[in-house]
Amino acid sequence: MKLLELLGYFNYWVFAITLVIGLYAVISKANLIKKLIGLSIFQSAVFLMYITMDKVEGGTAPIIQAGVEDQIYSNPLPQVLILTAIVVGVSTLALGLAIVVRINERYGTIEEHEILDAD
Amino acid sequence: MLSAPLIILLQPRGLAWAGATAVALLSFAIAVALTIAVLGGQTQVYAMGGWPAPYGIELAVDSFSALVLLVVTGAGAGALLAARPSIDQQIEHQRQPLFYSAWLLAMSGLAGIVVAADAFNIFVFMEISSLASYVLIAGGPDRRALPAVFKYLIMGTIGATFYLIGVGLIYMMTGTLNLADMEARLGDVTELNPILVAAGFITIGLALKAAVFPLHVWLPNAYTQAPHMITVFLAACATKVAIYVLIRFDYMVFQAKLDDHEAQFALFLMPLAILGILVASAVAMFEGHLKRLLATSSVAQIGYILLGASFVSESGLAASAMHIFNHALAKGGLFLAVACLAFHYSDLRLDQLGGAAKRMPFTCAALVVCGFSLIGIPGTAGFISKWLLITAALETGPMGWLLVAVILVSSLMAVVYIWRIVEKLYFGAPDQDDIAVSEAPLQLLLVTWLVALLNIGFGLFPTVPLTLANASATVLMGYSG
Amino acid sequence: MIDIAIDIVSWVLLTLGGACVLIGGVGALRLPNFYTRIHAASLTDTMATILIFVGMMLQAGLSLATLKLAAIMLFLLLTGPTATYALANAALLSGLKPDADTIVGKNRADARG
Amino acid sequence: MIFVFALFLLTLLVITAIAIVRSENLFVSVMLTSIFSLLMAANFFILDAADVALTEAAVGAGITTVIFLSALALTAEREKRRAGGQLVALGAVGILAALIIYATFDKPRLGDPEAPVHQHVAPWYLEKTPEYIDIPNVVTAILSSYRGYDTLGEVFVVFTACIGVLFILGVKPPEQPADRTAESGGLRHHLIPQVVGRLLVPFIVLFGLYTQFHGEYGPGGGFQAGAIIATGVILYALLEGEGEALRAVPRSVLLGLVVGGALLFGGVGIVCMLMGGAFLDYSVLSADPVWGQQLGIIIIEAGVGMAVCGALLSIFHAFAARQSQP
Amino acid sequence: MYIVVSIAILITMVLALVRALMGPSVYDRVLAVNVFGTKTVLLLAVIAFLYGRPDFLDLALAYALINMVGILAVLEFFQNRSRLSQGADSD
Repeated sequence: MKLLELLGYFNYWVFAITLVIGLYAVISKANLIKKLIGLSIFQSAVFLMYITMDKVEGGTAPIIQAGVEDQIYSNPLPQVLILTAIVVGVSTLALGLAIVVRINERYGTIEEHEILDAD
Repeated sequence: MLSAPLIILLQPRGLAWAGATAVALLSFAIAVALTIAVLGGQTQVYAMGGWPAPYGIELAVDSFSALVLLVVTGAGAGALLAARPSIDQQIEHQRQPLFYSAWLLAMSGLAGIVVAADAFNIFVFMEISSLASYVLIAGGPDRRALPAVFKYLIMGTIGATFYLIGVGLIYMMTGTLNLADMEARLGDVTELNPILVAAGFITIGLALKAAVFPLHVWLPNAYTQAPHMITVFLAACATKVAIYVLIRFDYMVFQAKLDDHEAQFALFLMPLAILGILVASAVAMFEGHLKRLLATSSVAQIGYILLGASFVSESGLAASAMHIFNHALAKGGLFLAVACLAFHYSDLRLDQLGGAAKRMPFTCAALVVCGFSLIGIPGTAGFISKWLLITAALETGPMGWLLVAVILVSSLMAVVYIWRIVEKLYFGAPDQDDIAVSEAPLQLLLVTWLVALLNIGFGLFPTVPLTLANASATVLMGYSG
Repeated sequence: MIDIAIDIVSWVLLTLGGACVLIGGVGALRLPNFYTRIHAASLTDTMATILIFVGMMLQAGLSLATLKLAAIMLFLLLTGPTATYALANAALLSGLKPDADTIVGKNRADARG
Repeated sequence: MIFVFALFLLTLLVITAIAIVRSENLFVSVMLTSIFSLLMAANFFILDAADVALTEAAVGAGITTVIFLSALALTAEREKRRAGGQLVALGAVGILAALIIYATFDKPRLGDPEAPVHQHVAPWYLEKTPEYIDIPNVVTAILSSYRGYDTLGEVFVVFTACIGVLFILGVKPPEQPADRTAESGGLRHHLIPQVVGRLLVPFIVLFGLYTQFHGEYGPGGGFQAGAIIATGVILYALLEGEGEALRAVPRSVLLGLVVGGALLFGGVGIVCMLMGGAFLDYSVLSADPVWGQQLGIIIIEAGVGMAVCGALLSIFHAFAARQSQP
Repeated sequence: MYIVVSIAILITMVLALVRALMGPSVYDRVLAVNVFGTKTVLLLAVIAFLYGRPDFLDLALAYALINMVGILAVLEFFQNRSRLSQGADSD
């Protein structure tokens, strides 16, 4: 039982680890596209955190079933927030990639230090 | 009535300058009306969709938000009014409609943050405004604008995501997203570790957005490379809004509920603020590029705002609020003058600008006035907030004298860097012989002077912003009681 | 009686499907080169899809779910082989040769990764 | 039992994430990102978030991969090695991880029904939705009615991104080659994918429409529908070449979709105000408040779908147009 | 019973992931991604039944449709790349 209790936190740990992996990629990689990939991992980790907190034991997705009484439903609110956040993430990503493409056109490279050297 | 500014702002596709400007002016008018309403009495609250507060999304405007809203819409409207000639010069014609609509979106995003009373709603509008400002900065003519904007994008997104994590943690512990409701329910939370971490995340995230000292690396580049008018607009309000959210969260949500929360300010934010003021001013003293110099000085000014807030006292907050307003005026005016200068000097490094005052006397005079305001010379708006800040610092006790010394030293530094500009402009040797007077377009010049005069006007008669600032300080401290 | 029969049939189908999936997975991992792996993956995929979905359809009975299952199955059956074909084609065009000699030669190295 | 699945998938998730970061071939990274997103979606599904899983699937596996690939095609495929700096980053990041894990010990356990999240606002939504709005999918109800203003913001985020990409990529590329027709061929000479793909396109679009209008009853809604339809059109573009797809759905139509969707959303809000309610208060749209809410939700979901579909396609075309003129 | 099937699918997902990580050629990775995609579809369908909510089959349907697009995009990418390099060679 103790083990199961601990496993209940596993999702949060995964959230933390994924978050950190993403952040690490953003900070340490010089390649701009790699940075963006890291950024999207970073954001996905946050989605995972929100979705983790919405789960109720024995619950099911918050779509109300007609004729079923006493059904426990999971919390719908974080899902709504994450829907919005996913959209925001994609928008940022698209914008970032557009900038990278332009950088590549103007500088001929997408490595950060080479760009710094070029100026 | 309260939602009106947002909707009207969001609606139009801003297909041309005229449309955009009209909308900006309209929203400014609404902001003024709102301010009057707030001054007249209570906090204005509007429930979106007609759902009651913790369930639906609520907008709320109190005096603090009114003040910042005034700054945002004012800066947007002012910059747009003047923008036409400068933008024509820097952006190709077929791309202009997109540019203006991005501008409107940035402005409405910022305004949306200010009026929102819902933590997640703030995130959404933060993203609107920052995405739009990435676009705006990427419009800069130089290729270096692109890496600058990319850096801003990365750091801005990390900041926003940190904020989102913080909000998530608080939501996890309280089950609500509404700020007022959050405050009420935090009292029942017994396990404070997640809340502490949440406070940390929110502070760091917003500090990233606000370019608080060690996290400011994106700001000078981004501001330097942006189109001139965008620098005016963003310098006047973008980071201020992040600071606004920071102050609001700290005072409204955390202050009363966390033990030792004041220590967070005293031990963490205050040193950062002081370091920011000193280091950024020092860097500005040796900076050779006019726009970069002013952008770096922005980091120092953000330090002032934070310093005021970190006193956790009513007078300190009033000083902060006041400085938000005044710095927007001064920096906006300075960058406007820079935009004027840019009509004749494509290279804005200081050593290229020798003798510019002979060619553009009015522009340079406005620049000097705003510069004085930035330093805090008596009679200008900047003086009022610095004076308030010093008074508030003295109230903190024995530490106060040290803080006053910091403020004075950094003001001296400001004198130095503003003087370097003035020296170049007025006494530097012109590189060419033709020193015929040829000013920037009238439209731009008029707005510049309007702002410069406002700097003096609010310096001599500071009643209106002062009332607002005091009222907002009272409101904010009221939460912690 | 008929219920039990349906249950048994569907269980058998599901188990077989699971086995197919597993075999495919092992194949995709263990086989020596790309073209053999693609065989393992795609053929078992198709079989497993049919088995598992028919099994589930039997369980679902006549309902909207069955219709959806049939649709998914149809799409998977369409897309799976297509993707495999396109993939193999692209690999072939890019110069990855399905040569018997290389298979023997690279066998050990590849299997170890 | 199901939790064990989740644990399993989560472990895979971490492995994938590490692999993504370590891989030096950007293309491989992108492929792994697609796996990452599939895993994430499966997790969401196990954790009862069907709508989110659908979105993540449509966006992560479809759109994101395509956009990443288009950007990769325009830039370099390999990452260059760089020495130094990693250790500091590793240290900073490690501290952060420790901090978060420290914070988790006071957090409510996964699935704990007593957690504060499930006590305050959420039950209200679950109880009142049948009464006020009367649609089964509570997520849709919150998304478009209770928190409709957020969704409005979301639409404008997409709108901003669309404007931004068009603005940034709107500049003429340095040099323009003459032979555009030869380049934008798509997968034309592959017979089998083309036939099957053609068969699929209408189904994808149909399924998108189904998600759109079935959103009140099952998982789905405007955003997912927009993404799925956009994916369908992108498939068409991949098969027939980019020019052909533009001929089928011209740029002006796309832009019109984006603007129209955003305006539709805002317009509904304004109409509500004019009819005496609050902004986005659909109850006033009809004599019967419940029906009014439903009507409002249908209209704004349509607006969201239009805007998202248009924006994503505009973004795709902006990248693809670059691609066809190297 | 569904559990047995889903465990089989999960194991296969691991195997596919290992293949995706190992490579060696890019096509192996694409193949692994494809296998992974179809396995996800199967898994989702099975879990929908495990939960007793067959209306969530929509999700699996969406995956089945979208997975294809990803793979085709990759191939298109390759095709362009090889065409470009061929063009470079012939020049």
